[in-house]
Amino acid sequence: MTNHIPVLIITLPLIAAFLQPVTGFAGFKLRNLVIITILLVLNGLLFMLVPDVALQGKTIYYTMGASDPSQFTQPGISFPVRIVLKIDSFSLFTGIIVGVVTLTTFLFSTGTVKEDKRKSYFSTLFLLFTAGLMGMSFTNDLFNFFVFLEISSISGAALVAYRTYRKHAPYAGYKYILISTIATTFFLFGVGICYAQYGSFNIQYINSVLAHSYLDKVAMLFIIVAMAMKAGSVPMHMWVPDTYAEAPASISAMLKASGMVTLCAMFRFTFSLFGPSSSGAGKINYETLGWIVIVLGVLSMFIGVTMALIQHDVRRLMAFHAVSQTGYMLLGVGVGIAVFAKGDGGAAFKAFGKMAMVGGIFHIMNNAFYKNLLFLTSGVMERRFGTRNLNGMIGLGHRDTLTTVVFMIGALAIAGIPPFNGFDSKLLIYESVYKFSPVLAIIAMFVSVMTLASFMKVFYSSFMGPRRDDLIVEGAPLTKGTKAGLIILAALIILTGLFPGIIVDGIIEPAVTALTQIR
Amino acid sequence: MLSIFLYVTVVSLLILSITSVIYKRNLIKLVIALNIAESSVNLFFITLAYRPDSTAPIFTLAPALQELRMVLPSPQALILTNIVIGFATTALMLVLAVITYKNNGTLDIRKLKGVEDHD
Amino acid sequence: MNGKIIDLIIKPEIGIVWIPLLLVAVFFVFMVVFHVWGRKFFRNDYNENSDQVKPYNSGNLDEVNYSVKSSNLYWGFKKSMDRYFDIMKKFHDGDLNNYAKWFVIVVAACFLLIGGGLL
Amino acid sequence: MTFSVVLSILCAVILITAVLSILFRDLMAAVVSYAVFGLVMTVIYFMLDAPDVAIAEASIGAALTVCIFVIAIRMTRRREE
Amino acid sequence: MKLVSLLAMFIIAGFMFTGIGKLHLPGDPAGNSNVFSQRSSEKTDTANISTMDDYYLRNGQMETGSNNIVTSVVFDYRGFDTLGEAAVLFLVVTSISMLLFSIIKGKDLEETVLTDSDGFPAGMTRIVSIGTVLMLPIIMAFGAYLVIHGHLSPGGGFQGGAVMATGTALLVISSFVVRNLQKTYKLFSFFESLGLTVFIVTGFAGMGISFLHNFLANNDGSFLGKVIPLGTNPGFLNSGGILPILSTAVGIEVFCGISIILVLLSRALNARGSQKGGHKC
Repeated sequence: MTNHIPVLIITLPLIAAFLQPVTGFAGFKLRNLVIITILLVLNGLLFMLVPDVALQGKTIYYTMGASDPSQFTQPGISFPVRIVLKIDSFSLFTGIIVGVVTLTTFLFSTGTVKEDKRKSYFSTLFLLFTAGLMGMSFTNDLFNFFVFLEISSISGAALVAYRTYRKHAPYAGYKYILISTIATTFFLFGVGICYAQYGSFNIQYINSVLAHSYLDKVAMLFIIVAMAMKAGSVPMHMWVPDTYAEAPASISAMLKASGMVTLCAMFRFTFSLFGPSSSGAGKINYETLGWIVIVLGVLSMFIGVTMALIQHDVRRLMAFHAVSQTGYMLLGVGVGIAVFAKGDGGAAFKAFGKMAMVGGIFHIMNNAFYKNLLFLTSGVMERRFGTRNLNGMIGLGHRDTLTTVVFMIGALAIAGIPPFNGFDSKLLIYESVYKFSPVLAIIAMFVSVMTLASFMKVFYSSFMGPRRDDLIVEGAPLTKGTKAGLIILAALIILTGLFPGIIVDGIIEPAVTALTQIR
Repeated sequence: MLSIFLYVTVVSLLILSITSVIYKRNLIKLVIALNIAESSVNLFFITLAYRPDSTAPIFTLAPALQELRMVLPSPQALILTNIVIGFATTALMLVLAVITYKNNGTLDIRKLKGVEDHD
Repeated sequence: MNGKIIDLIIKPEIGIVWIPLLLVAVFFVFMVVFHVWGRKFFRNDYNENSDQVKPYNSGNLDEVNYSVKSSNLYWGFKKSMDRYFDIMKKFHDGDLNNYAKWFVIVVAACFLLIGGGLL
Repeated sequence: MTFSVVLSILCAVILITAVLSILFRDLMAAVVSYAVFGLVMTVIYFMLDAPDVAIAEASIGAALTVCIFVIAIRMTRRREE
Repeated sequence: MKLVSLLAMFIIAGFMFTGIGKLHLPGDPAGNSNVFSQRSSEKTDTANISTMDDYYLRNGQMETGSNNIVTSVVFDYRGFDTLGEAAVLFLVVTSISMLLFSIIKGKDLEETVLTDSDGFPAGMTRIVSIGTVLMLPIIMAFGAYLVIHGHLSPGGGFQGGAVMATGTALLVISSFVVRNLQKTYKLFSFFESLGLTVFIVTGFAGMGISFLHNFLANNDGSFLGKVIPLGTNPGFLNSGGILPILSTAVGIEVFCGISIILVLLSRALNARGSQKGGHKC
């Protein structure tokens, strides 16, 4: 049964969602319990994969419907014919992020999203969102990736527009689905061009016969820019603040997770699909590709933070920070891309390129923890004061000690203060990027300072100040589920912060080696 | 010779739809534009799958020639999926546009700023 | 887990000596020493229940329930970069056409890179 | 020879109906021209030896999508302001 | 700023048109496309467009037992895409019912049928109503035919379900008001989940070997497992293995899903809560 794990991870949420309308009327307590157990089982299955995929560096294939699922191709033919799921340590890394984020976010949403007839739809869409993200991180097939990308986009758009009584929520959902449809159409065009050249949809097979022609560059361009748009890097990021601000708190956390899975998919496409293939010498100039990603990253960092500083809507402020943190990941991995196929036999990559990539990908995991924590705390703040305007929030610290402590942990982590996990990955990024080109590192540090400044603004104005019970709209204490979600995330932040060695050696280092195939 | 018209149609449909997404102001008009973009991608896949003087990939009552040539089946299978996904996205966007109209009373992009005033 | 727990703690090859347990221990030692010995050097005329506890409202002594509004923090920074923020606000104003336009501009820029032989 | 002539005529019809459905200010007329676009797409798919896709495009692309558009326009405004 | 985007469009158009020149034209015979040339032995010339597809054409009948290779690719070789696709449709139906039930509230759920003096639904003229009643069985029969003969003639779950859904569209357009939306919605959504669960359970049934494994095909004439003669044959109904089951499951799901969308949209059209701006056009 253990070699069926990849399929179980994707199909369990699907079957739970399909049965939802029929079992949805069995009372919401039982439904929440069922969904939480399913998400726990998902995490369990993922961590069962860690020993042999991450530590021994094995790659598990799973061919759908084949007589022997663990073989990449059928006996007797050299090209894959069916859909293949590929679990190497990088896709396992993405899966772990999705598993942790969905578990904590659903725990949080049991408390905040109010129970009514439409809540069973909310949990169905939530499960399908999880299945979409899991599928996107595991699949090795281009069109299968497109189908799961579409699942996560549509469920994200519907969940953004969940609160239809708000003035702008449906329009934010419309923006999200329009941007996603443009991105998926161009992505499908890239897939069509790849199919036109090599007759297959399998990422590994196409990379083995890649001829680096003009059309491959066009296909790479469409696929990577479409993924960058969905991940929210700067020139195409303007939908991020509008969508995250209107969505319920747990859904903006999930949207951030889908943005990061899209970012990981973008790195997988640059390395596994269009990487320097074994057959042809790489004519694609990875230096320029790296510099494109670096420019996107630096722009995201700077514009994200400067716009965040002047916001007075707490969710829009955090959305702009999501954009600026995406800039850090793009910068880290961009340096790796620029250097990994350099002519000097990998000396530069061994010197700082690999450390930059380790920093960038470690930052993806760290960001998954603390950015979701901040989105969830902004959900609590919005529920307490009924408004998202920072000027209307005073003295929350007196009432919710847990939220205050958790917000402090998240804010210090995002600003990169030593004991917390933001510092470890940012340090790796600063050191390696400094060796690549000092100006980028200086910009990164300046942006980190401004991140701290904007979160101090939020903390100062909404948590401190005198106790004002007249402003509190809803004083009910947080439910057990909400507290559990916040505490798990805070504990994860502190653990990864104090013992980064375990996480870097256990999951991040094998992920980078799996991605770049360079020891 | 014949495929040049098809590929030119595909590219011009895509350019037309992306230009109209940039310039048109009505939300429902944008949905029509995106439908045209999806149809152009479908046409692109089907022209890739076409082979001259060959039949559809169905063996029931296919012409019983010795040299039976058939069109490529896998792009057609994918376009089946893509058409239904295009329909699904259209339905969702239309419902969201209708509810936006119910909340804001207008479908014009310039009037629907969707963003409260900045700080 | 390859390697003993000690190796995990001391990781010289990532360039920094990172001993979290040591940091935590040093922190506690410092706090204990400060609490026991260092406090004598500071003023000890602070007592809990006098009016020293109340926040110092810069002179006006009547009970003032206010907190600095978050929008006028960093006003100096905002004032000095006004031109930059005006441009930025124009970009993020919720106009869907501009959002799609930027995607087209990035694709066109990358196409120029491909055409120029750089990519 | 006639095959490629007919196909190129249909491609021209496709482009015309697409441009018309974008330019019409009256949304109902735009949707009607989109229905013609879907119909001609079905004929093109059938000529390119793809009967499965032709049936799908006919039933979903031309019939159901247009039906949903009509209902959506009736719930909002007809003329594009 | 509008000029920059126009210029960008021209740049993209230019580069894509040059791309067309380099694209493989379907005119030239790609690979050895004679279907009979090599049965089930793999052909490994240079990677050109048709290696994978020629494998489907040559081995599709043997491995999946269905004559329509497109359906065998849709439901067997790339069955996981179709599962994802059915999930997309279920997803859109759930989100539309979630969004529209915020408009359709209270009194609108139990609407009595608006009929004119002698019992025909008001709204459209009587010709349309009678026409609908006469046309409905034909449409439903044709849709069911497409679903069941999916693996023999062109058609399959999606097309058949969509054709049957056009029947519902006909009912909705001829303003046939649903008697009790709550009961109709429950019925349709139950069948939709039933279709999807049958699909994924059939996928799990082959789990002994692998997900979506076609365990029913080609085992000497048992249920749906008839071994079909290769090449042109008149087509046998009990031949596709799990293909007919999956096709029927998807047909039910697509029909019920799209019917839910149409019924909810038409009810929201004249719900009390909706904006009075909705005009009669």
